Amino acid sequence: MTDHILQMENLTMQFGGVIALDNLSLEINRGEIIALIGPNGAGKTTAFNCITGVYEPTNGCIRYEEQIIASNHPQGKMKKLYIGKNKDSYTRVIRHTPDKIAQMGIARTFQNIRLFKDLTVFENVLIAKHMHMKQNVFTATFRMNRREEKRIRKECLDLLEEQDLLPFCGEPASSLPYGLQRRLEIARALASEPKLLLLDEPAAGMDPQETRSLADFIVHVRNKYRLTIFLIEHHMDLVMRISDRIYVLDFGKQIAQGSPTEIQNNRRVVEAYLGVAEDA
Amino acid sequence: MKKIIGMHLILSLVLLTAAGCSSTPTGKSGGGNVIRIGVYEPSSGDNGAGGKQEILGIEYANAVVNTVEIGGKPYKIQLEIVDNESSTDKGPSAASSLVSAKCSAAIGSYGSSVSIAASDVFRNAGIPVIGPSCTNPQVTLGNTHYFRVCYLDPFQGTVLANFAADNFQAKKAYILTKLGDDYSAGLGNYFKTAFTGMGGTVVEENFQEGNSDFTAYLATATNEGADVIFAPTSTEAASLIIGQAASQDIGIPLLAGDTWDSSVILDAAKGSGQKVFVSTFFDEGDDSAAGSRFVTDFKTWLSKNPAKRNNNGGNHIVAAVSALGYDAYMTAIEAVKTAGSADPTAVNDALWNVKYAGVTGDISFDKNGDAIREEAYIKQANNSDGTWKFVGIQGVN
Amino acid sequence: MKMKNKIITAVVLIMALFVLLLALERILPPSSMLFVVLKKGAIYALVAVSMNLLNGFTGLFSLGQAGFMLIGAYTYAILTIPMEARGMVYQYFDGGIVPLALPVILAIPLAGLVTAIFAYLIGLPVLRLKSDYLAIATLGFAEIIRAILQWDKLGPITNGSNLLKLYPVFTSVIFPFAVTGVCIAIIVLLINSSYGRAFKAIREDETAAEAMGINLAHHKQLSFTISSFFAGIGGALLAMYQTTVQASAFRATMTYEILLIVVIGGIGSVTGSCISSFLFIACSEWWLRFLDNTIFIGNFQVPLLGPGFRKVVFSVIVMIIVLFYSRGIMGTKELSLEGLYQFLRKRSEKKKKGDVPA
Amino acid sequence: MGFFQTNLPYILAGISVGGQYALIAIGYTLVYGILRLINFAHGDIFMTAGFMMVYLSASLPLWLSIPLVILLTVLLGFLVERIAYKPLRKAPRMSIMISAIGVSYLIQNCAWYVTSGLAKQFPVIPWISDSVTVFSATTKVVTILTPVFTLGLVAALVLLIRHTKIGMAMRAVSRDFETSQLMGIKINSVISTTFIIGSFLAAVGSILYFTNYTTVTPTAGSMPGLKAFVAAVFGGIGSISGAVLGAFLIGICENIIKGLGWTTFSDAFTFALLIVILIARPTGLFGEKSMDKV
Repeated sequence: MTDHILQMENLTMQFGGVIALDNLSLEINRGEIIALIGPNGAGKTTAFNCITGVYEPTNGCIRYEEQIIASNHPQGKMKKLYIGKNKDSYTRVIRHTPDKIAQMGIARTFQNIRLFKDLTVFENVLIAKHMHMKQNVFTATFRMNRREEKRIRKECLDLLEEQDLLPFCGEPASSLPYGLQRRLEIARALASEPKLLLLDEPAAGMDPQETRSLADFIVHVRNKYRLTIFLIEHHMDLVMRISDRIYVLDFGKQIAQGSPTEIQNNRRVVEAYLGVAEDA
Repeated sequence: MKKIIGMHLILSLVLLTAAGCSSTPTGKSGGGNVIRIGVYEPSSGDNGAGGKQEILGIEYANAVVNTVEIGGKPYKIQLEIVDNESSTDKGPSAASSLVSAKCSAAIGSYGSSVSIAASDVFRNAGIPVIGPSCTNPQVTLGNTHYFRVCYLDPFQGTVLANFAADNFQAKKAYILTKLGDDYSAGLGNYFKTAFTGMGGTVVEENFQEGNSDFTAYLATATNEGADVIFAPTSTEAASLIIGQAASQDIGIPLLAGDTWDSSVILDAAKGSGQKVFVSTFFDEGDDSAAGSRFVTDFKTWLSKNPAKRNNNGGNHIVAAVSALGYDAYMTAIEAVKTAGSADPTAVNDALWNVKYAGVTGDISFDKNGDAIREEAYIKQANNSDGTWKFVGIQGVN
Repeated sequence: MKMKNKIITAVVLIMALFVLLLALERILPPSSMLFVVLKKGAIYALVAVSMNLLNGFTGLFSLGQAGFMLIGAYTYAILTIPMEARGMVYQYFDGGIVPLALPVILAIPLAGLVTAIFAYLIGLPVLRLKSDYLAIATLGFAEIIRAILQWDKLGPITNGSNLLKLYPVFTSVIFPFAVTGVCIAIIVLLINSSYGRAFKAIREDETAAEAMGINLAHHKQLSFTISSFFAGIGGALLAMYQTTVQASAFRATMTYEILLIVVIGGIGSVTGSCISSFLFIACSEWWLRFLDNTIFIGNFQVPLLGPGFRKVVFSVIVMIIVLFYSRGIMGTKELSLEGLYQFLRKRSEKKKKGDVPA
Repeated sequence: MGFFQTNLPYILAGISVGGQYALIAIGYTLVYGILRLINFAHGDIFMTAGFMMVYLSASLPLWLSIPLVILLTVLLGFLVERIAYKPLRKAPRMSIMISAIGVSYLIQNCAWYVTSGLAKQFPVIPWISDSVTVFSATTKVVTILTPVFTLGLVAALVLLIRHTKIGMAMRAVSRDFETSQLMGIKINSVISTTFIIGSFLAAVGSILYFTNYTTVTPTAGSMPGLKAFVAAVFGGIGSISGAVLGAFLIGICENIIKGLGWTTFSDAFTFALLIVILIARPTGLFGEKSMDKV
């Protein structure tokens, strides 16, 4: 039996009359690196937003470690507007806020880097530890959590050292060069001790050299922290090099899935996507 | 760079301090003997208009008598005027600045709330205060440093209730007061007590600070079939009430207390059909020798000073509060003379026994520090020529 | 060792401050305007810092400060008016219905607590709103609080719209400084704790903060309630300073003033708020007062001076700061011993090199 | 009929004041639609128009002073935007709002200084200040005139926005600030136009308002300003018809509440209404939902 860490089932996301995700189903096994690719506007980030609780899907459900973390069916006005499939298959409504999802062990990075710009590099990483600390506002204010605080500081320093970010520890995050900002965002996500890491275009704006080292880094992280990684990416060499499996989206629909070789040889994918965006 | 700018900013502020320090005790330059009288009055805010007229009376009095002899030496009397902004939260600081200017006595304030708010500041500094027109009993009650030259609200409320019953055979009165205004609430309350005591009924409503739409209130008064409307409010609200009453043509006489004795009211009532009656401390048409001389001389003084006339609302009508301001100042000087000292405590002690024939009547203080008064003037606004018409002197039945 | 040194220096400095205050009280006459500035400045510093916690550190633009101060001030006043004075204060309400008078030491934290409870309840619906909507809704709540406290039907408790007075007050500068000092110290500790970091994360980017597992609703509520707690204490102190308190004085203008203090000091700087509140109060109550009086130099009357001119000058200064020094005195930086030391050292080093003209 | 008889004065007053709020509310809603700024100074511009009328009419005939007041108010609105808001266009939203509060503070204090804090009588404008009797209630002509006038102006404004080039530019800018800038729309002139229209309507509203409530004080603008803003939010900020509807509703409700004897809460009601609408429907009655892109 395979060990699914994440399952999406008939997930549909409809904004007004526009369908952004159309009946998407996918499975991710523990320890895999899975890529989600597709042309711009195919709905990749929307899928991420559904998983992390930023959006509430219109229909379908998402399971994380066999537990439903999001489930919905068309309600209210949407009942009339809904043009997707499986309209009546789901009856439960389950909704978690993004912070709850993060606490369950799903961390993410953002397409357009969202660091805490005016805070220091160190603080950026420390913040990710906040949710795991055993404390309340009183013990924290009156420093009764000193041991806890010491521990997380040590952990964060170690993490920064590993990422070669230690020299920038006290600098504001916005002062880092672009590549390091990306790395800091991943470090921050790692600091939240996730089991599943979602990376939204981690190689955007990087040159081939940087992209290659990023690929190595992703594999390294996966092995070291025993993570599952789900990533959106346009750099095909990176995707092909590290992914175990690839899902391809077009207009919200899944058009193919399989190993990198299978995808490379899939005619529909080539037609819909690869031919156009190869040079990206 | 930013830091340097910041430093400069701080530096310039420090320099300002120096400027401020050197200019606050303005009297030092004279070098001679100076006695300071603090004037704690609003020149802005809701009571700004009335406060300014009160200051005018005090300034005029200072122009008339500006020296006093203490121990054989002439002392120049200097006024220290601060603006309490008609606000109970700015008042105490304003009062403190008078205290730090080393005033021997203070006069103020128009508006009972601000007077009460500053009372403790003056008491802690041991400075006696004379209230010209703050009519709420709480101003002087329970302390020994606050005096006043006017009558009190319970008296005024009763007088007006009597007037309403005597002149209009009123059975039902509509009372409109302002929220958070001790003067307004207090006077309304005393009117109500007196009026219901005589068998009348009342309808009470109040309005918020800054309200400018009174049409709804006036409509209620009409609907309730009130015989008179009693509206002890500030002059700002007053002119709105009169204007809107006139445009609705409600035909119910408006009654109010001393605050309405102001040219603002005359302007508002002029040219309309609205009847407006006020009780007051002083009437311009007063035929006593002291009163009429005050009126003529005050008017001459005003016409010589266009800026002062502007503070009087741009005309020569003598407001009762100006007369009270004048009397308060004269009483303070009288006390200084009796005490023979500029020491606030001595002045305070002397005030208890002061007897002074003022333009608003003879002044001496009872055990609370209130001037003993038995009568109030009732005036009516003349709708055609914008002057006050003396109606009569009303006592308590 | 270094940490220990820092603590020792801080303690010594605080002691020195209090000794200085005590000395000032001995030397200067009690009527000196300096004390007015120190007392009111200290109170405003507390309120400004509490507002900064919300606006500067959590990024919630709330304009409810005056309303919360009002609750604190009223709670304090109502609970501490001595029994024998109640008849006089509640003259229209037969002495009111509050059957007890608490000691000051109890009433002040209670004032904060009651305010915090109200803030918690208000926060439930309001904190879901974004930036300017939040601002206007909190402003609205402040107005509603004011209306309720002035309501005649509540007169036996709140004395309707009339003044509350005769409650215990302070005379020494030490008292407001001590209370403010303790409160600000707690706020600073909070800001530097893990929760403080979470607040700052929310300020920087709500979406990212949420993705890092920070519960927005909970943390916003926390910041709002804590800020209001201290605003309530500030209100209680203000009531003590004023010796009388009346709901009608706690208007939106008061919130604006506090907001301007925060802006002048630098949004996100505790020391900035403290410095600017003393400067603000000193300017508005003391240094600029001379502008309200006509001054003659010889026979020449200085033009423009007159009643109200002070406020014009003052608001022009405020506008200049808002427009041209929008980061305020301190920006988001803090004035610290270390920073000061380093700043001075750098200067003296430069001086040695002859860079800085003496 | 009895109910109608007793409540007519309140309803009349409500409709009248609602019309005046509406004219102010449009200024808020337009500015907010484009700059996402609550222009706290708008109420004070309204107040300043009142004072200008007082001072100008003292020396000039009415037919000259009314257009002059409108012109000067428009100029003031324009200058406020240029001096206090334009330099902050790139600054965080909080700073520009603080600047608005600062301007409001400045205008009020200037008004205080110039008038020395005294209330001024608004000049009597012939005909519209006359009394008329509607059914059994006596009121001023202006009460009846205000809603008519308001609706006329609003209709003209809607036509302007729908059918002129500048109107199209305004719609584009309120839809998407950055993109329309990229499309070559002169953002600054659009913003200035918005402030000019807003101030113009505020000036007209001011003349109508103060003809009814004859006294001008330095703080006379703040309450109507806030209420008009609430009206704008209520109707869905950015929507002109929403603002007008909200203004009439608030005007009528607050007068009826006064009529019921709950006067202490007439202002509080406005804010309670605001909070309820914000929570139930954060975008107001006619507002459009917007979604943050993540």
